[in-house]
Amino acid sequence: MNNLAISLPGLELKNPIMPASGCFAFGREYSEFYDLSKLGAIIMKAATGTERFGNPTPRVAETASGMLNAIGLQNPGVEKIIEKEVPFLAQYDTSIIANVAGSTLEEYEKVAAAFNQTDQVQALELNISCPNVKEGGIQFGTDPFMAAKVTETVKKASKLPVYVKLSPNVTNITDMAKAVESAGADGLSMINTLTGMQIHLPSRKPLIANKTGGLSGPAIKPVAIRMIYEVKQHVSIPIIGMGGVSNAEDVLEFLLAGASAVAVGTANFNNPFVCPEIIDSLPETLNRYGFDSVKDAIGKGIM
Amino acid sequence: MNNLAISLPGLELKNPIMPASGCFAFGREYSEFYDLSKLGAIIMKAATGTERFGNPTPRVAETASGMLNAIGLQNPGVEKIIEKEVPFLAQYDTSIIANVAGSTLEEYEKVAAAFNQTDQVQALELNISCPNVKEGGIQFGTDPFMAAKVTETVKKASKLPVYVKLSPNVTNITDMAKAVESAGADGLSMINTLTGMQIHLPSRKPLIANKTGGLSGPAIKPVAIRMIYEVKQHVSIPIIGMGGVSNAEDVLEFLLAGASAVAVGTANFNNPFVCPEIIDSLPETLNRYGFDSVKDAIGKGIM
Amino acid sequence: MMKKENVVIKSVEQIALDTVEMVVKNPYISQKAIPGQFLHVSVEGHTLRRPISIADINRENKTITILFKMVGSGTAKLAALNPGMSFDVLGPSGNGFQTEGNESSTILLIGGGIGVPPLYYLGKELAKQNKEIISVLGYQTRANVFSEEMFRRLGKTFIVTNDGSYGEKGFVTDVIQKAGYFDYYYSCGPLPMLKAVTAKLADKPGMISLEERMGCGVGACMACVIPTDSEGGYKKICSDGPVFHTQEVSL
Amino acid sequence: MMKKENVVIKSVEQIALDTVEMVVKNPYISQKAIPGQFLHVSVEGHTLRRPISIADINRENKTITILFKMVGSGTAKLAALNPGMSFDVLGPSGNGFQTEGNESSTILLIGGGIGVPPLYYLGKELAKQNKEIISVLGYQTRANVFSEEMFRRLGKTFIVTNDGSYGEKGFVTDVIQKAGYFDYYYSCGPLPMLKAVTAKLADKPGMISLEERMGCGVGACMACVIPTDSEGGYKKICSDGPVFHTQEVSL
Ligand SMILES: Cc1cc2nc3c(=O)[nH]c(=O)nc-3n(C[C@H](O)[C@H](O)[C@H](O)COP(=O)(O)OP(=O)(O)OC[C@H]3O[C@@H](n4cnc5c(N)ncnc54)[C@H](O)[C@@H]3O)c2cc1C
Ligand SMILES: Cc1cc2nc3c(=O)[nH]c(=O)nc-3n(C[C@H](O)[C@H](O)[C@H](O)COP(=O)(O)OP(=O)(O)OC[C@H]3O[C@@H](n4cnc5c(N)ncnc54)[C@H](O)[C@@H]3O)c2cc1C
Ligand SMILES: Cc1cc2nc3c(=O)[nH]c(=O)nc-3n(C[C@H](O)[C@H](O)[C@H](O)COP(=O)(O)O)c2cc1C
Ligand SMILES: Cc1cc2nc3c(=O)[nH]c(=O)nc-3n(C[C@H](O)[C@H](O)[C@H](O)COP(=O)(O)O)c2cc1C
Ligand code: FES
Ligand code: FES
Repeated sequence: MNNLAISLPGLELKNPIMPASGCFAFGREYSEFYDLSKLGAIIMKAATGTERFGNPTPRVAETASGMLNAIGLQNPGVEKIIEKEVPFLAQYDTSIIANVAGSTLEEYEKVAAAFNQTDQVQALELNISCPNVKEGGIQFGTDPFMAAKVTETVKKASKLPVYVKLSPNVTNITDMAKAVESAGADGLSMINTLTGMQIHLPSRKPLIANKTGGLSGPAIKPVAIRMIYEVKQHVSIPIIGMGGVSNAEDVLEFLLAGASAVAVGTANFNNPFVCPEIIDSLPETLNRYGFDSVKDAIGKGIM
Repeated sequence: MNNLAISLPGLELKNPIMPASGCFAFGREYSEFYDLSKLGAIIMKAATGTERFGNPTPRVAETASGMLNAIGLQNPGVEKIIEKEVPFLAQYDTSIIANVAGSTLEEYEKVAAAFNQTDQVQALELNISCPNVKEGGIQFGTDPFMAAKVTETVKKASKLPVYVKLSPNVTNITDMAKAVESAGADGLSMINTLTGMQIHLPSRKPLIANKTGGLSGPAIKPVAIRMIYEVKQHVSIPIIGMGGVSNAEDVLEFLLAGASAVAVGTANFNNPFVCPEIIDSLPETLNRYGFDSVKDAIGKGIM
Repeated sequence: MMKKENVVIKSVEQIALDTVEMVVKNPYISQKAIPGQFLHVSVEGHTLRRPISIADINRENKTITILFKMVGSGTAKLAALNPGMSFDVLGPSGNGFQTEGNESSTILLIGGGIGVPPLYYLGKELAKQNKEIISVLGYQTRANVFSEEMFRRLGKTFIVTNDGSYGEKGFVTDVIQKAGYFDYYYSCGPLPMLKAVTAKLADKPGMISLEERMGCGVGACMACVIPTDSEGGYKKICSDGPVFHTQEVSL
Repeated sequence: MMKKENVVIKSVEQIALDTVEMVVKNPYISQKAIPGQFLHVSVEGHTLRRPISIADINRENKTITILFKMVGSGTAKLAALNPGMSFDVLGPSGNGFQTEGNESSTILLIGGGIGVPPLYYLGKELAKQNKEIISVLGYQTRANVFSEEMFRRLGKTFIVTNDGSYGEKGFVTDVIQKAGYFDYYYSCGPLPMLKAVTAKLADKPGMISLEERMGCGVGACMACVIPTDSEGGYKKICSDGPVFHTQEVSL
C-alpha cells in the first residue's frame, strides 16, 4: 500500500497534500507548472451564490514571514464554477473539494445544494471564517450557535461530506469545533487567517484597501498547531490542517498535532512547485522521524 | 519642547519607548549595555504575591519571525521587588511601571496594594493576559466580566493609574477594552502574546515544556496593529502598544494605529540596544513621514 | 510560457539615485521574453515575490537586463547581491506590448520614473520594425534621470523633470504636444501619470502597462485585479496584463 | 564584560560529519574571553541568537575559534558564511571554567560530542598552569570524531564512540576508570552524559557546563533557568553559568 494514502469522509486521498482554498484558484494556472494528478486533492477558491468582484485593491501586503490578504471572495458564482471549473479539474486524477461561502444562511444553502448537480466534487469545505466578507460571514465563524446552524443547514442541503473551516479569531476554538461536530460536520479544516492590519507610512493608510486582511504564512503556524492540537483532544472527526506549511517537516508537525491531511496556501506563491515537492519528500521525511506512513503519524505528538 | 515627550495618566514620558514586561527583567542586565535614563519608561517583569519559580524548561522556542515563551511568571515576589529592584531602577531618570499578576482576585489585590508602599513606581500594568498561568489567569484575560472585576479590584487597592494589558486570544478585543475602561482602567496595554505551539519532530513533543507558549515578535505585529486600531475607535483611554516592534518605523505604525506609547519586547533579545537606537532615530523618522512630534502622530492613520 | 528559472547575475550597477541596473543570464527567458513582460523575483527572507519588468534582452549573450528602484527591503536586498550569485524568478511573466500587426508609422513612448525601463526593450523592437520613435521620459529630479542616451539612439527624446532640474520642467503630459505627430503610443509609469496620459490622448490608440501589488503573480490569487467593461468584469494584471489596450481597462 | 561586537570570519572548515570549525577575529573578545564562556551569535533572518562556546583563543592574532555542529537552520546558515564576512555576537558571555585557585595537580576533562570544544581552550590554560591533563572524549561514531590530536598534545587522551567504530566502544563513563588518578574534573556534553558523569564521580570535585534554550542570553528573560538548592532556588545558565560547580545545580 501507498504509505502516503489516507481515507477521510468522502475522500480517498493518495497523499495528504492539497492546495488551500483561494491560493490556487481553480487549478488552471498551476496546471501549467505540473500535473495536478500529483495532488491528494484540490480545494477550490470559495464559491458564492452569484458572481462577486470582491474588495478594492491593494488586496495583499507582505508581513514578517507572512502576508495579509483581503480578496473578498471574488469568484464567478457557483453555477459557472460547476459548469466551467469543476469539469476542468475533473480531468485530473485527484479529489475536488468545493469551498462554500455566503453572506446569509440561504446563500450557503443555495451554494451547497448547487454542488449536488455534479458528481465530480467529493466534499465541501464550509467557509464560515472568511474575515473579508462584511455582511455576516464573520458572525458564522465566531459564534458557536451560528456555526452549528450553518453547518446543519449545509448538511441538510448537500449529499456531500462537509468539512467546516474554522476561524482562529476566537477565544475558544474547541467550543467552535464541538459545536459544528454536534451539528453534523464530517470533518474540520483549520485554520483560516488571523485578522491583521498593516499601515503604509507614506500614505498613513492601511496597505490593504479593505483596511484589515487575513494573516497567513509561516508567521501563524504556531497558532495553527496549537489550535489543531487543542481541538484534536476534544473532537473525533478528522482535521485538515493548514497555516504556514511550506515543507515536508511542517506537514509532519501538523500530522503530529492531529491533522489527517494538510493544505498549503501562501507557500504556493513563492514556490509554485511546493505541493509536488512536499509530496516527493514526504516519504523520506516520515521515515527519518520513525514513521512508516502518514496514518502512522497522525496525532502522534507526545504531550 | 521635546518632540518625543508624551503625557499619560501618571506618566510624564520624555519619549514613548519602553521595554515590555518580561523582556527586560528589572533592568540590571541591560543597564550594563546603556544608561537606562535614556528610556521613556521601564515595565518591570510581572510581580506576584509570593516568589514563583515558573514553568519547567525549555521555556522558549524560535518560530518564523517570532518566538514562543512560557516563562510562567518567574519572579521573586512583590515584596522583594519593592525592596531590591525598584530602588535599583529608581536611580535612573525614567518612569517605572509595575506589571501586576496573580492567580486569584486576592493575589492581584495584594500585589497592587503592595506597590502603594513605594513612591518610586508611577503606574501599574495589570497583566490579565499571561497565557502561561494555569490557575485562572487566562480567564481574567478572555472574559469581559472577569476582566472588569479584576480591574475594579486593583483600582480600589492601588493609588496608581492602572493600564490593563489585554490578551489578543479573544473573539472581540473591543468588548474587553470597553469592559475594563468602564471598570476604571486609566489606560490599556496591548497586545500580550498569541497562544501557540511548536512540536519538536525528533522527540515528537512540544518544544516548550509547558506545551503551549506565547507567540511574540514581528510575526504578530499585524494582529497588534489591527487590535489597537479597532480598540482605539471605541475607547478614550490611551493605549501602550506592543507586539513585534523592532525599529522606529514600527513605532510610527503603532502611533498611527492609535497607540500613545510603545513597548519593545522580543527585539531586545537580538539587539540589546534596540530601545536607545529607536529613541535616537525616532525624531528623524517622524520627520520623514511629515510629523513634528510623537503627539502629532497618535491615531493619525487615515482609515 | 512562464517557467520557474534560476538566473545568474552578470553585473549590478547603480545608474541613478536609488536606481540599479542588473544584468542576469538565463537561456530560457532570454529567448522567450517580449517587451513589457516581467520577472517575478524571489528575494530571500520574503514571503512574496517582487515583479520587475524586463528592460532589455540580449538573445546572443542570453542575458536579461532589469532596472529597479530601491524602495523597500526587497529591492534593497536584491541590489546587495553580487555578480556570480543567482536567484529564482518566474518568467517571462504576463502579457507584454503587442507590436505585430501595428500598422502605425510613428510611435510615441511615454515613460515615467521606474516605468521607463520596459519601454527601452519595446523601443528597440519597434526600431527593428522601422517605426519612427519619439520618447517622452519623465523623472522627479535630475538625480533620477537614467537611460537618456539609449532612448536618444532610438529617436527624438524629451526629458522632463518635475522640478525642472534637467530637461523640461513639469509632467510628461506637458511635453506631449511638443513631440509632434504620432499615430500610436505606449506608456508605462505611475498610475496618476497613466490616468493623465490616457485622458489627454483619449482619441489615440495606445497600450499602457499597469502595476498592482501581487500575491501569486500567475493569475491564481485574484490580488491584482483591475475592473474592465468586458464580460468577466475584471482583468488580472499579472496574467492578463500588465500591458493592456487603453480601452480595455478602467483606471 | 560582555559587549555587542562584530566579528570577522577568517576561516570556515568542515572538520567532521556536520561539524564546522570557524575562526573569527575580534580584538575585544579575544583579549577578554576565558574558557567556558560563549558567544551569543546573531544569525540573519532569525529572531533568537545562537549560543556557541569559545573553543580556542589566539590573543596575538586576536582570533576566536568556535566549533559547531549543523543541527538546524541557524547553524546551517552560519556554516554557509565565507571568510571576510562578518556577524554580530554578544560576548564573551557567561561565566567560564574557574581555574585560578584550583590546587589539583591532575585534571580529567570529559567531553561529549559538541561539548568537546570548550574543553580544549580550558585544557590549554590548565596546561599553562602545569597541571597534568587526561582527556576522555566521547562521540557517536567515527565520522563525528574531531580535535583528537589537539587533546593528545595536552596529555593522555581516550576516545570513545558509542558504536565502537573508533577508539573504545561505549560511553565516556565506561572509560573514566581507565583514566587513572585525577583530583578534579571538568565536563561538557549532553545532559544525559553530564548526569551519568556527575553520578559516577559524586565524590570528586568538578565543574560542568550546561546547555539550555535561550532567549536573551544576558540574564533578563528567565528562559534558561536551572533549579538549585541555593537561596533564589534557581540559577540562569546564560549569566550565572553555563559553567557550574557540580554541587551548585540539580540536574
Ligand atoms: C508588472 C510590474 C512591473 C514592475 N516593474 C518594475 C521595474 O521594472 N522596476 C522597478 O523598480 N519596479 C518595478 N515594479 C515595482 C516593484 O515591483 C516594487 O517597487 C517592488 O516590488 C518593491 O519591493 P520592496 O520589497 O523593495 O518594497 P516593499 O514596499 O518593502 O514591498 C512590500 C510589498 O509590496 C509590494 N510592492 C511595493 N511596491 C509595489 C509596486 N509599486 N507595485 C507592486 N508591488 C509593490 C512588494 O512586491 C512586496 O510584496 C513593477 C511592478 C509591477 C506590478
Ligand atoms: C552555553 C551553550 C554553548 C553551546 N556551545 C555550542 C558549541 O560550541 N557548538 C555547538 O555546535 N553547539 C553549541 N551549543 C548548542 C547550540 O546553541 C545549538 O546547537 C544551536 O543553537 C542550534 O541552532 P540551530 O538554528 O542550528 O538549530 P534549531 O533547532 O533550528 O534552533 C532553534 C532554536 O533552538 C535553539 N537550540 C537548538 N538546540 C539547542 C541547544 N542544544 N542548546 C541551546 N539552544 C538550542 C536555538 O538556539 C534556536 O533558538 C551550545 C549551547 C549552549 C546553551
Ligand atoms: C490570497 C488568499 C486567498 C484566500 N482565499 C480563501 C478562500 O477563498 N476561502 C477560504 O476558505 N480560505 C481562503 N484563504 C485562506 C487559506 O485557504 C488558508 O486557510 C490560510 O491562508 C492559511 O494557510 P497558509 O498559511 O498556508 O496560507 C485564502 C488565503 C490567501 C492567502
Ligand atoms: C520572554 C517573555 C516574557 C514575557 N513576560 C511577560 C510578563 O511577565 N508580563 C507580561 O505582561 N508580558 C510578558 N511578556 C509579553 C511582552 O511583554 C509583550 O506583550 C509581547 O511579547 C509582545 O511584544 P513583542 O512582540 O515586542 O515581544 C513576555 C514576553 C516574552 C517574549
Ligand atoms: S497576483 Fe495573483 S492573480 Fe495576479
Ligand atoms: S536566556 Fe534569558 S535569562 Fe538566560
